[in-house]
Amino acid sequence: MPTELVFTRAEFAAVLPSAILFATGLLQLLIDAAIGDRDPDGDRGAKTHLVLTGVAGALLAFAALGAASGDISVRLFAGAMSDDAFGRFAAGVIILATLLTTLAAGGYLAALGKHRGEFHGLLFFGAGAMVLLAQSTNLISIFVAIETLSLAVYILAGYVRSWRESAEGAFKYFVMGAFSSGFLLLGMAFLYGSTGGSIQLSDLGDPLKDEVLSSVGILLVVIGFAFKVGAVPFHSWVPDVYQGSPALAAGWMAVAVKVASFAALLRIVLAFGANDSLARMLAAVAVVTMVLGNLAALNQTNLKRMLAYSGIAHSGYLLIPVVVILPQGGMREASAGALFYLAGYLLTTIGAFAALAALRQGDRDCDTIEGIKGLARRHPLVAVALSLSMISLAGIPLTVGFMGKLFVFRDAVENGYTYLALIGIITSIISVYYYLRPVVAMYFHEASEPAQKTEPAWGLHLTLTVTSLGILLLGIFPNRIIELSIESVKNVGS
Amino acid sequence: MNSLPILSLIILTPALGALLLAFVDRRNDAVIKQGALMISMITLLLSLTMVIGGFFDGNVGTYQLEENTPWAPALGLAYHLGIDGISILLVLLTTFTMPLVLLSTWRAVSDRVKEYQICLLLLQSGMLGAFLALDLVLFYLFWEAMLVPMYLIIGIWGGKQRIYAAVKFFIYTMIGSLLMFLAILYLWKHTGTFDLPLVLERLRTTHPLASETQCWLFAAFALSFAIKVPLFPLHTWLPDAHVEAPTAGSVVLAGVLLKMGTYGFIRFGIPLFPAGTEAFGPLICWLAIIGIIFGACMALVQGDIKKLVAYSSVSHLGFVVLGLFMFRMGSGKMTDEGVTGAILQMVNHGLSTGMLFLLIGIIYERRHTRELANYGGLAKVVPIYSTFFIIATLSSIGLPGLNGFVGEFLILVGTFKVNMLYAVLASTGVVLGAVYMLTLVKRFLFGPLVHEENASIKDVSTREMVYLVPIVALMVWIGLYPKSFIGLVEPTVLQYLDALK
Amino acid sequence: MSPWLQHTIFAVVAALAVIAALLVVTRRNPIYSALFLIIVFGSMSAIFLLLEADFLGFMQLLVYAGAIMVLYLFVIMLINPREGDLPEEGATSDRVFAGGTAALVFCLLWFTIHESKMLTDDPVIFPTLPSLGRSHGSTEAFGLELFHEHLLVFELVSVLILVGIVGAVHLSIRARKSAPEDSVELTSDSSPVDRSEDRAEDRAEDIDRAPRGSGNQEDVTRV
Amino acid sequence: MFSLTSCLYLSAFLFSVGVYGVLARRNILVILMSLELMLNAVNLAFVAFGRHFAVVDAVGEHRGQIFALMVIAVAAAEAAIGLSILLLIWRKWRTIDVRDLCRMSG
Amino acid sequence: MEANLIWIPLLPFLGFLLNGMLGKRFGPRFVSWVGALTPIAAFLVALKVFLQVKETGALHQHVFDWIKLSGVPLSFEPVPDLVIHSGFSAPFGLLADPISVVMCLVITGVGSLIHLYSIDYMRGDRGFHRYFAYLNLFMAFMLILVLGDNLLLLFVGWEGVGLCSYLLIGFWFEDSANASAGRKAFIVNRIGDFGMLLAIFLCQKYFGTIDTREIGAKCAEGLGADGGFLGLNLGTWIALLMFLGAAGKSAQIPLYVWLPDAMAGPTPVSALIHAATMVTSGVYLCCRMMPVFEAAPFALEVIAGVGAATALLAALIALSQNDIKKVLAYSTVSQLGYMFFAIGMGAYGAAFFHLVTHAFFKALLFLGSGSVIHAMHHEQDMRKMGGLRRQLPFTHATYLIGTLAIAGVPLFAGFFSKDEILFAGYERAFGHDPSTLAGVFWAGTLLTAGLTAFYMLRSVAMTFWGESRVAPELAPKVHEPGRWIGVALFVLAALSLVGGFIGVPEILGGHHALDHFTRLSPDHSVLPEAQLDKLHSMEWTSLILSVLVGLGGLAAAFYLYGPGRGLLRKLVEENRTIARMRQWSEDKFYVDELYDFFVVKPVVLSSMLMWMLIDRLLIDTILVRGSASATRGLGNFFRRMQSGFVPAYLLTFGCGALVLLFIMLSLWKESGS
Repeated sequence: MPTELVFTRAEFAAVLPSAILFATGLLQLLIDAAIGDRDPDGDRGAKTHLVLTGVAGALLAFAALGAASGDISVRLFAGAMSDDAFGRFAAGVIILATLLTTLAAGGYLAALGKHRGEFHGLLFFGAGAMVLLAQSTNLISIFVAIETLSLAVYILAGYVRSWRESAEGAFKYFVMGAFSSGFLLLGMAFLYGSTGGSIQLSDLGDPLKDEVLSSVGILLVVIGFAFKVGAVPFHSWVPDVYQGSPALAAGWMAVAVKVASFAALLRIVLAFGANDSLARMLAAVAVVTMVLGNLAALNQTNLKRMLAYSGIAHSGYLLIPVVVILPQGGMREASAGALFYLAGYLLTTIGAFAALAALRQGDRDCDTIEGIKGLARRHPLVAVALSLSMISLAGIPLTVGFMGKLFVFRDAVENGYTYLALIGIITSIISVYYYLRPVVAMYFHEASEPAQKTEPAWGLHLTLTVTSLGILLLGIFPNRIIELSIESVKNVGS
Repeated sequence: MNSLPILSLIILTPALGALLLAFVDRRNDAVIKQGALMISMITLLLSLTMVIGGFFDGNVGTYQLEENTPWAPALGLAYHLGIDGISILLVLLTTFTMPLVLLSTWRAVSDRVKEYQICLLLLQSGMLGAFLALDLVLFYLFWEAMLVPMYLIIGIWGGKQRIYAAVKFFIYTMIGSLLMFLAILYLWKHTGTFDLPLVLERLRTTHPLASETQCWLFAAFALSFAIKVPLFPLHTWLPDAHVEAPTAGSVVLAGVLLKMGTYGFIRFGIPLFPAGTEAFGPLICWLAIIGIIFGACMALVQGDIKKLVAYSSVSHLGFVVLGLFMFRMGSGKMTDEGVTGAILQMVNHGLSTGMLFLLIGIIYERRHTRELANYGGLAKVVPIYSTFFIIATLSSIGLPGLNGFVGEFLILVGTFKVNMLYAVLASTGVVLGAVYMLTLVKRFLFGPLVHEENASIKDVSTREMVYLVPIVALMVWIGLYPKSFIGLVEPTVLQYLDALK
Repeated sequence: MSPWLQHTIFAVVAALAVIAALLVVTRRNPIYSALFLIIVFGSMSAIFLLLEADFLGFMQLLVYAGAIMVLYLFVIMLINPREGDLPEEGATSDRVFAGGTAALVFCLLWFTIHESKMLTDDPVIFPTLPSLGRSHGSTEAFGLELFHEHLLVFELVSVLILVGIVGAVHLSIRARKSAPEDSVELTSDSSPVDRSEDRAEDRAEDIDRAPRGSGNQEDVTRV
Repeated sequence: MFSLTSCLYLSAFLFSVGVYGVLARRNILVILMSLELMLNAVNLAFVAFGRHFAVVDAVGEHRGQIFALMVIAVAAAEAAIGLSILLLIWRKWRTIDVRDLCRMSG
Repeated sequence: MEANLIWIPLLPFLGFLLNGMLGKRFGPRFVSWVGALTPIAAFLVALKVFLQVKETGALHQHVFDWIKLSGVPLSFEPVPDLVIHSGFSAPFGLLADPISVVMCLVITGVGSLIHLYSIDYMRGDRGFHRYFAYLNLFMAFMLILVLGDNLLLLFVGWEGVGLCSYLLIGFWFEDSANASAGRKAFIVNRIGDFGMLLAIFLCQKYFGTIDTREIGAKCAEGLGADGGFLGLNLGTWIALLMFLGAAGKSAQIPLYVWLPDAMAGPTPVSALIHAATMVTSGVYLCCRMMPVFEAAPFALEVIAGVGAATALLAALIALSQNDIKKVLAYSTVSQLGYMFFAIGMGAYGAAFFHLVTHAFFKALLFLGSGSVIHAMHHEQDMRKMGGLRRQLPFTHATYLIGTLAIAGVPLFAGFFSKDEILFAGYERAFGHDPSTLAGVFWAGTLLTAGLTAFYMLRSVAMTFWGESRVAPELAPKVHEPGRWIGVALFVLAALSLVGGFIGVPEILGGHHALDHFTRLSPDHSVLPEAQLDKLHSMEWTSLILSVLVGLGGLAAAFYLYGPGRGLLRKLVEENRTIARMRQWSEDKFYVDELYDFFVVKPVVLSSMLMWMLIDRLLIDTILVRGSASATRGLGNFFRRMQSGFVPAYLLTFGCGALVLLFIMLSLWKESGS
């Protein structure tokens, strides 16, 4: 064992994006602490410097991500992480989500009267942890990364202390999150035991492993991740947390946590190798998740809650590729479907939540169907953005949501999981109903009472524009991203 | 010449035009209206150029003017367009209908004009795309994409129950189309391609499908198309959608959108799954026949003019569907009357029902009611209007010399050759059609002028004449000299049937 | 240490841990629970020591018993729940159900461990460690491995702690000059002026809900 | 008696007790403590496994212990956050009954 | 032979276009010129064609391919198959053979007169141009009907005339009853067309052609005898279905009900369409498709029965109608029944002959009644007329001529044709192959002859003779109508007088010019002498019988309704039984009511019921909305599961994990060990 620390260039490159994110977060905290209170506009101002720092940091991180693209290095930091296209793809999505959220956050938080460095700081700490999670290849770093991002997310969920829902949601999230961490950790312990003392993902597939420990261990780990992505029956926290969180935090959570978790889950599952029983079980979970998520969303009047259930449903769709790659002879390339789906999901979900954020009334989120009635007249741009998001979530063509579903369902059918695709499709039909409801409210109804007209800040505008254009562009010209996603799953480090 | 991507141009012109209109100031109503009209006229000219200018060769039975570029090769998608005798008439119908529809909206819609025109143009792109796509996913994409503008048109500019109708329309259609989507994916699994000609070829040669699988897939496709047609008993969205939609919506819906279903059958359902067709054919034919009679009976007792016409659509489309399935005479022999007639009848129905809806729109604009009971005796007040109305009616009930007859007759001849019982039952629809349409005319136009308000209704204006006269001219043309249309269709149909053998 | 001694110590400590753990989850008063939890953690660290994890054992004692549990006790003292503030525990059926679930979880885990091939040929005692330069479990050996093999995680943990700090500060800080919301929080019930309808609603809900925990009513509304 | 298996049994038992505490108790404080119990129970498994494998793997002989250490750190941070949320709730609701947190449902 | 026939229908069509588009602008003068001159021009063309045909035989013109499908898929091996034919061709081809050219002459001739008549009759009407446009259009379609060389083109005319009839019946659409009558006419005709269409389909399917000549040829070859279904052979089916179409158009039982109602239209329309031309197209169809019917003896029996029954029933109803036009309408139905009876008896020539003469005298009668109605300012009730002979002497004279012609008084036009029909029935009933059924039919028609004479004279008597019952304020205004009306009446009266001479039978020294020209009847001259003699003697018997019956009918009417014969009438009126029968007859034997009760109401009610129960309730409410609410209910169920309580959430989590763990372990146990 060498006594001095060796720090290779590859390791540096690999860790750079998350390092930049962490540093940005820290910087924002410091800046805010140093000059935040002296800001002439105080809380009411947009605190542009926070936003700008965030944007700069995210862009830098993105650049760092892009700079290293091409070379793949595995087993960095003694196997703690690997720098591969798979991780970079997920990291890219996460950073993009963070960027858009930051961009939108300025005006939104200022309007809520809650604009502080903590929001941005936690956002970036969480994002850094997520990026690391997506790149992690051993159980310890996965665990710690998960916990780090979870903590950040718990706090963001309870960010607005003056809302009771916020505290309640944060608490629920925390308790259940810690509970699930217990299971995840137990699973990791079993995996550790089953492999004969290795925590490296690449050893999970060891043919000499202890079967029962390994099976139970992987199941417990999967349960931990199922909780994170909100799969039934580990979903109970999702609606309450989304409803309680400030809209932007909810959107970021929905996307970034899902991306990071699915990336890690896919990495684990790919490393673990074929397991028919797990595939069957996950298939069942996926079915239940799709059905319950969509059905429960049907009668929601609270938009955030509706989006939460929709998020559950989408986790169900996202589980399909995981199921597809699991059995003996499963198609490993199917995981590309999940990646692409997530990229699309990023745009749609951030778009939807940002639209809600743009519509806040006073210091509350505007999150009821009632509140967006007649919106098409008040805020045409926001209405268009929200509609596009809804249409994309519903999976209607010319939006990225359709392409994602096409990709995922196609792989499912191709690998003999027609029934999963069938259920996915049937539930999609159901989902159309509730995704249309906001559109109906915005376009077909007139406002029930003259709501105060608030002009969304430029950051929100920009975010909405980006997401809307992105939804359409990726819906029409998805090839580049799809190729990228396929490319990135060819060689997944573990 | 061949390098000119004329099909893409036809599809994209309205969409790009809509994009252009989006940047026009919304206060500039006139510019928007005229701009939209111009765009649709350009599309019409393009499509006419395609036929007259020698791009399209009517004597060839295969796909023409094909454009095939990879679009998302990673997903197996290609931008594959092509046109043949089956789609040419429908494309022409679409491009022909649109300027008239746009013209008809000039006065009818005053709220959010810009969005309205944009929706209509986008709708047109969607419809054209669906008719021209030769890639299964591309077709699906257009098929779904046109749902959204139509949904908005019904939902925003519709009548009192518009939301219910719009949502019903959307969800009904989605139910079918998503199952079709699944079937498309299954085809991908089986043949490894989404490209229609390739799929057809592989199914025929290297990758034959088991007949049970075919039945399932056909059922999935057929459900989607049957909803769109709509076939009994999946039709209940149609009266609601028609009644609530604004005039332009109804016209497009009746004129073009319903044909998507029948077009789907002929382009995809039947050729892809011959065994499925064999198995489900009788069921679909029976449903079509029930639809013919049931729709007519329903139309008989409606008090709302639009609803009446909507139910008449159910009846008429029943003929079309019936015709599409009537090509196999047993002992390996084919007959093409049914299919050719059905294709022609799609156009005919588009013209006659479209015109009826336009006319209803005209009167609705003036009186703001669609209740039949509020009218009567109009022939005296608005003679020109009444003349147009009667012509449309006659076309709809299939009076020889007008367009409706040719298609209906060919369908029935074809049907009769294949199955006499079907033909006999379907022919009763001819009688019933006269019953309800003439009852409509009688209660609407004839009789004493009961309601004072009706006495001051103005007759059709010049603008309205401008969009009604071309339809009548086309009706007479098809009725008297259908050869120019059948000539475009038949070679393809023969080729098509040959392939089905 | 001789094997029988190890056996004995383990048996005693394990029994202690089991009993204390059961007491933790059954005591009504959280202070007792906390104290018993300290006992559990203590026994744990004893087992760690038995398992030759010296450093970890002490860390366990320091961090858990010393830091975390002190934090718990501190919070308990801070909020100082009176007898009436303590929530009514769930009905017996609830507890039976929860107990059943927990028991089943244990059964399944037990089954897993029992069925494991690796563990069936488990020697009664742990294998003897080869004597190396450093002793296993020592701080030095531990530290070397930590910094060589798990550097990244170690760094990440620092972020984790930072997040924890920021979060704890953000959530529990009472008020800032420019952030009026928290100050209202504490006084909302007694404040003469209600700042928003929303809060009035909240309070109304509290009162509505109050009868369920009927014994608490007085205490809940008291500030 | 003192073997890997018995350590694991103990770990599993403590874990289950923690699960029971989380599921059965209504007092948020006790729930938090039960969660700590669960995490700590798993630590035992890690350390026991680590002890068992220390012979085999000279490079990673402390792996289990390091894992456990990280868990301890995580537990500490979690405790901090959990207790902060508890305080927040206490200030708002004046309750530590988990059932009172049911403003959102459906 | 090819010839330029298209002008015959095209000229009136041009008239239609001119009148329809420009008529309103250019005023009634223009309209009347165009309206009247185009049919006259067509008449002249037709005359020319007639002469040509007479000389050279049938002429044909292929104008263009109307509907044509090549039918045989490109790469198909042509399979010779005698049963089913593929491919379809319906050219726009016109055929001028003897029958059609005679029809053309009748149509254009009578039509021209009626156009002239209309100039006066419709003068001052708001819809003057519309009227002439419709009338011209009618002519065009009628000519297409008769000239069309295939069934489909014939069908075009067939439906086209139906359309014009519909438009003209409802010409004064402000009155709902008129509009209803038009609708009824169209719909009832459609029912007939249903049969017609099926007949066309059968021809297309089994003969592979719809060309009338080819069908005839194939039937003559005996092709119709094979095939078939439901116990009838193919030819019979085609014949019966065609007859259904003919019955619709030509108002035979059970589809006659529209014709009396059709009298709602202007009287010249009734004359042209509902007496002279359109309604006879059924008969024309039968004549044209003679080979088909010849091959279907059963169908002929049906036709004969229906024809005789219709003749009798309509005559009975006509006995007691008080509306002058209704009398004529039922009379038309009755006479058409005659013609079908003739066809059923195989006497196509006779039917066709009667068609022509009937066109003359019935048009005359209608125009005469129109003249009266015009003079009476649209009063049609004969009870409010009487004694008009004094004011309208010319009309009276012509009307009387028409009456005598229809009554079959010797030497008038109707005499020859009706006699020939009766003789055909007589010959079938009692000739070389006696048949009881034919006897019954024949008796019915003979009775009808008497009744016809009776009710026609009754109408003359009620209208023109006796006391004036004209409303006093109207009486001074009654006067002979205008010039063109007079011309038309005069010409038609002349034709009714002498028209019969185109078909004088051999026994009266004639040589049956029409029959020779049209070749619709078997040539009797080839028969052996003895048989011919027997035939001739039978013809005499029949002739005398029919004349006697006709005169009897006239006499009876004269005694009942003639001037100063009130006593007898009173006697008849006071007899209960007779009065009840009269009432039945006056109420048209309640056929309309029966139809209403058994056909119309059930259709409407069941539609209503289906709409309510199947469409609204079953499909829309139970299935569509039901499934939607079921889904939403399920959604609500899942929502309620989300109780908001953390313990419940945790329990869900725990149980979920438990279940998965359990499944995992059991799967492992199952597979591994």
